[in-house]
Amino acid sequence: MDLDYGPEYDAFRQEMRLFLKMHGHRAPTGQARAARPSAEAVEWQKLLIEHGYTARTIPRDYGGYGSEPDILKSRIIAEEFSRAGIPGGLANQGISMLVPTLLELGTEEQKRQWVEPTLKGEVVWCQGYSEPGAGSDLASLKTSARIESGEFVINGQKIWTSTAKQADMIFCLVRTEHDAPKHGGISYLIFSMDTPGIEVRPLKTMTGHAEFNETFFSEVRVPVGQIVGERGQGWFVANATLGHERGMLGDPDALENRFQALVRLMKEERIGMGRAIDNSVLRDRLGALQAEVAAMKCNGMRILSNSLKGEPGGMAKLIVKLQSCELAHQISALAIDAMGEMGILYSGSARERMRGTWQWNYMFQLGLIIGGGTAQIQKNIIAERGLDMPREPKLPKISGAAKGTADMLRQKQGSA
Amino acid sequence: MDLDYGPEYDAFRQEMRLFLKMHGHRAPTGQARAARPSAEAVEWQKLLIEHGYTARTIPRDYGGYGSEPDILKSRIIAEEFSRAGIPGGLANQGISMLVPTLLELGTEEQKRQWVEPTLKGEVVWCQGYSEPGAGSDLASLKTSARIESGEFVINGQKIWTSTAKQADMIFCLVRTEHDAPKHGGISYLIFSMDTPGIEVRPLKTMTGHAEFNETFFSEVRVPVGQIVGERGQGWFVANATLGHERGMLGDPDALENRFQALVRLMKEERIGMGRAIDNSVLRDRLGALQAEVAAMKCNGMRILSNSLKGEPGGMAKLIVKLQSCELAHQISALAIDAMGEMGILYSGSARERMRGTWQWNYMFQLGLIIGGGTAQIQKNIIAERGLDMPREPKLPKISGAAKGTADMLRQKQGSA
Amino acid sequence: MDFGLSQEQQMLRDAVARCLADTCPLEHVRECSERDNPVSDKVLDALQGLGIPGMMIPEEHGGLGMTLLDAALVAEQLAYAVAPVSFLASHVLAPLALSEAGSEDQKVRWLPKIASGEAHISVAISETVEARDGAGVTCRGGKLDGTALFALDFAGADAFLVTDTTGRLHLVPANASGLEKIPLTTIDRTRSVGELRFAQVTAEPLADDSGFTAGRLRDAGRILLAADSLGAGQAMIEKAVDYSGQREQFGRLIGSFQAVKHMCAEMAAHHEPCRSLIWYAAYAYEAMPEDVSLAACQAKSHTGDVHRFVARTSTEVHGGMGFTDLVGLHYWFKRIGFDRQVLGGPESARAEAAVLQGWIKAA
Amino acid sequence: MDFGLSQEQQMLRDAVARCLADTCPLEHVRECSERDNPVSDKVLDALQGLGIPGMMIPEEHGGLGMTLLDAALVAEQLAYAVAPVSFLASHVLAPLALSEAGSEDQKVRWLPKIASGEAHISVAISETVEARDGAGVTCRGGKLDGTALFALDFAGADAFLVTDTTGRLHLVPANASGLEKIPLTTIDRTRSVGELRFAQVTAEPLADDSGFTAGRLRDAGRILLAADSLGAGQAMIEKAVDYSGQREQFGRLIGSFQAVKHMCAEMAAHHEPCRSLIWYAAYAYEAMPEDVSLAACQAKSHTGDVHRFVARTSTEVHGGMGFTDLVGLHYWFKRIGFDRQVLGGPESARAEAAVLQGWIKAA
Repeated sequence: MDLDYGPEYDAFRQEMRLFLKMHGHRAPTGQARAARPSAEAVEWQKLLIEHGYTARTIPRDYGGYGSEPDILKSRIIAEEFSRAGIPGGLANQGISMLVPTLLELGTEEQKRQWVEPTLKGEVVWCQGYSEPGAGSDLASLKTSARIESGEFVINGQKIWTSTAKQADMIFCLVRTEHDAPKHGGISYLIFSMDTPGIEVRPLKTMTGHAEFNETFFSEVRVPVGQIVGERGQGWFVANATLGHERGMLGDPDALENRFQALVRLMKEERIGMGRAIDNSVLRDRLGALQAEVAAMKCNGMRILSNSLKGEPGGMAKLIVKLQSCELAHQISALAIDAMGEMGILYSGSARERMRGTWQWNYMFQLGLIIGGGTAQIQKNIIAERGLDMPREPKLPKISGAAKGTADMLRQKQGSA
Repeated sequence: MDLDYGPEYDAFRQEMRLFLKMHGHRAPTGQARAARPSAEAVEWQKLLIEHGYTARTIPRDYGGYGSEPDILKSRIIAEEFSRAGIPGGLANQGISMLVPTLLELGTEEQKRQWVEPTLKGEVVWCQGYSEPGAGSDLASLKTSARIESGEFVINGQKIWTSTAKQADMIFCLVRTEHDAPKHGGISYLIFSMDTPGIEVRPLKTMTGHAEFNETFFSEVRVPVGQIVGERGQGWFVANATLGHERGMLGDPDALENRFQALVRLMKEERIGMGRAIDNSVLRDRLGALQAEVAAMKCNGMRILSNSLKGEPGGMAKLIVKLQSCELAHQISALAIDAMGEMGILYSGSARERMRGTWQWNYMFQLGLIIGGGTAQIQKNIIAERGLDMPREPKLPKISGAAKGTADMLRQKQGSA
Repeated sequence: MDFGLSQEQQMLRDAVARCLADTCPLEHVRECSERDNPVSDKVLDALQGLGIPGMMIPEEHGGLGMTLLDAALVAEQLAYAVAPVSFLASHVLAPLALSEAGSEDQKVRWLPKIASGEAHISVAISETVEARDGAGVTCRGGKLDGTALFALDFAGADAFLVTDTTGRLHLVPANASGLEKIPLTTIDRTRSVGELRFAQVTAEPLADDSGFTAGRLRDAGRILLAADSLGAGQAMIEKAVDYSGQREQFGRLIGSFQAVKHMCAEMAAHHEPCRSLIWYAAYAYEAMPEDVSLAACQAKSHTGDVHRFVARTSTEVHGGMGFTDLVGLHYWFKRIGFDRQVLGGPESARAEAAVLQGWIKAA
Repeated sequence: MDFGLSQEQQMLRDAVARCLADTCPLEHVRECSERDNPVSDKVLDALQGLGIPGMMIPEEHGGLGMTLLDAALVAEQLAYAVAPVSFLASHVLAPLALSEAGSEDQKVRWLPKIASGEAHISVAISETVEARDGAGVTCRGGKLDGTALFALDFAGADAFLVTDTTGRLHLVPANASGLEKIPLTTIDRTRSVGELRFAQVTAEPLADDSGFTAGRLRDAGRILLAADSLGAGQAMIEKAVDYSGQREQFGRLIGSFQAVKHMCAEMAAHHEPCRSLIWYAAYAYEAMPEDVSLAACQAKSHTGDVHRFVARTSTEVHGGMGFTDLVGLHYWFKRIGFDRQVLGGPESARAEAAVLQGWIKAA
């Protein structure tokens, strides 16, 4: 156990602090980084790549900084951006999911064509995985492509395509092998969002905002070369990047930042004679959340150390998504309670606190608990992969409409 | 909505209060009522039967009071015993489970032979249902009986036979039809605990006490006439009485009494400058439990009213066991916390509170959450019977040793 | 002895349910909730046909003279349909306040008009629950000054009933000079709430200067908010069960997965006793006034916790679909979120319950 | 930077685990726990072979001079085996107190004897956590009067370290005149606890009169109790998973039921981060002393809650068998119950954490 980073890393940290001090004023605001980055955000991104504060390990040939992987330096970079309250490199789905996939499984031509413009914010991507009928059971997706004169012809519908409105390109899972078993019939295609036959409709969520879209494909024609990996291998191509997404949701720095915002709120918000934090019942909940945040931060350091030593993340890693999303949701829940009646105010109201973000967070974080593998799926994974518990016994396949089979299922059958 | 009982019932209540005032001193102490009732307890039982304060609706021919069923009077009786802190009629498994079964399904001879002595505490019964391998899945029980010269010959083992050490008789489920499906192969037998081949071993629980026993049968011979109902019908015979047991576990008066004991404890127990109840965090938990107890009391009145009107208990009734057992457990948990370090003291220690019963309760109530249908079974019932949700799909039967099948089960199979 | 609803109450409940099923489909809720004033005249008119606006008004003033339990049943149905109408303040609290503490003149002036749907009064009693910096209304020489937060059934109100810092209620016409009305935007777009600012506003006090009436309104308000959560929770549980009986994943109805079944069972197990607790509290309002404050605190705090759990769990059962606007599940979710906080969250109501029982002295 | 165990620490942990697996099977625990003094000489001897009794004692006094993180690893293993030995007070807190605040003479007199297993000191610092009516020890003119509750590692102690009402520590030989020793029976029969009554008992004070040392002991004690819960929780999770992989009901391994899997997953998901939190707190004891009190409160309160859940859930997974004495699951259950309350329950530790951070002023 040694929480010092040692002189090399301390120097790196100092260097980065100096950089942030000198250049931090050039960073874009949070809003400007969303989806289609502003000119300001693109400039900032380029500056960060030059200095190795983002795209750090991506080869220079493809527009990155070209450094060896160094988990500690990556960690220091994340910590220092967070500490300074300055946005780091672009973190869209193209960069976090497509780029690693191409680097690992793309052709040389694909890498040359797409990695650099993606890193530089010139090409914006969206993700086409989930479908209305394929959520938890993603592999049952139905959007299909047939081959016709050297082109995939795509029909179907995707959901949760978050930046589809702004995107230039999409990376998309479609069923190409109709006779293969469900995981083996999927291909991973990349194509332009300007291709004829694509329609994007904003998807409003419970928050009242349209943070996502639905995307419809009707006879969308894509050259057969625009596939990543082999035909029928798309499930496995995508899985590497799903791992990246899961990692993002459990950032302990983000939890800590939210928790600190809650502490500030509870010190400011007054009801009756005292501040919210003077109420011992609310304060006890605050303390309980703080201990959980501390535990997740320590858990994060442990995962980091394991990576450094090349050891697997194990149980410590498997539980991150489940615990972090729940904790973030509970932090927002306490914030709402601490505001008392003011807790119901929403964005745009008179007297709202922090622009109504606590209620927005409370709802959006419930979405995160559900998205990217529901809490129930997470528990299955922890039990089966982490604890090596038996899988559910295999069932005879159900075919036909759900309604018809319901009665068939209602046979007397114990279920512990 | 009318919480007045009306003049007839008010008179009944007054009459009973008068009875308790005049005769209450003759009631046995709690201890004296356990298992084999003391002479004092038997006298008290007889007095109560004479006045119709127990065995109220059991026909006079079989030793009861012979009154028409009157749910309100039964309720008043329970309330008044509880209010006066005086024990009511005997409440052993013979009276609560066997007697109703015999009255419904026994032969005339069986009724005449067993009901009266059971009511009067002269014959003590124990229950032989669960087995080490048949708990939640009770119908898979393996204790078997073959027929040989007009007798059932029983071999096997029962567990949780609470009063087996003191019992004269047992009512017992055994597998008699070996080729029938599992629910259809069981018979309900009654026989003497003095029959040769029966061995009773005390079963110590986590509390450190032996509240239960294990009972072993080795070539135990029972005349074929000592069956209740038909051969192979034992599962259905037993189910009527299981309902009675479930009802007993959710008594809202018992919850209220425990809750009031907790309030007293928290007013007496002092830590630092104040009483436990002065600690707002503990007090908030106390208030939350109180609201739950109040809700369960109201829920109980609602079930009672439904019965009065001949309406089914519905969801209000289905949830009683799950919620009441959990609530009782949580009441004990708060009591332990309210005592701080003193909370770990156990029976027989210096400085213990209430003879260590809070920790005993905490553990025993966990046993009640598990026993008589685990919380998981209760949730299945609520979902399937109460909400009409689909049952688990039927699986191919597993045979062979568990260990061998485990690998077979570990096929890749999603499980929402 | 009957712990349950009378035939008349069941008929009332069913009539309101039918009326709302006919006039207030989700699409209508959606339209109304996008407006500044969400109140649906169509739904209000239909409810008028059942006499709902006058249900709490004595017969001699043109109403039906019903009980708080009746009102709780209506509140439950309104929430079940997430009906965008004024009710809690306008048609329960205001009539109760005027009936219990109004002058004969005030009654005659307002009650018949409320019963007929011609007028409605918004009620602002938040200050008796949560004193806030910069809020609070003082009364000197018959003039009100200060700020009252969370006036309920705010939009379109013809008058406001507001408590001053002593707990006395005052009646202020909506067009009073010196009164500023600021709408507040909350998560729940089916109900209207606002803030009132008073600068030397002339007001009529109600007779009671003991704070007793404000306390009665708080009790009644809490019970009805609990009933509102009950109705919203009922809808959310039914929707979860329905959805899980239709949606397939992994080749099975998701409702056949034990995890989903247990989520639904836990919702039902917590939800069902709330119904009885609310009935009891509402019944106590008239029948056992000495018990009602405690019962109201319990009903409010317990449903607040239970239905936060129900709202979240039902959404989870719906998966991604529950998070979208498509099925509109969030209307119920937000209704429950609103009910939890207004007139005091669970911790606050429990703190009050502790004082009521003498567990501790008032702070 | 390395957030993890060194090779030496892993070896220590494994050596202790092996030693306990060899010498301390459940049957042995059962025998010991039925005696008045549960301490197992056999297990203690085996631990002596690894130098455990002297692990926290500086090398110049015959010990191994190890860190609190090492001690936490040992505590975890002791709980994993529900080992009936003295450790927390006798071999961690007492050596720490003497090393940090003892006189040279006190160190020379006691530390080598503790390291060699010839003597052990019980520690009673409860009063610094929970002041109780009728308890508390005063010191006047070098004489102690009063009562100290919850002396840990009580049975067979050669001396006691006890705090007076100012927080100063005093060393009292077990045979001191005027000292009465009353054993207490707790749910956990694998550890020994007692009460001390003082009537004009002569005692040696430790040098520090600021209460600082008692605070350090409280921090260390809380961290080790958390580590104890961690070890017991680990055992209970493993046992639940094992049992559910062997037990069949309804023709299936119960571990294949989603409800059972999710119970196990929830236990693991809450349990695993506790490990890291405890490592951090233990490491902070020496490396970041300004942070340790807060970290100790967090580790103690969080494991207290998490492992109460684990203890209960593992028992439920075991069904009726978990409730019996047969599989002995309750030894771990009770160990966790003990750890939760001793040196302050979760609420109490969180209240202290709030003061430490200046969220509120001390009461």
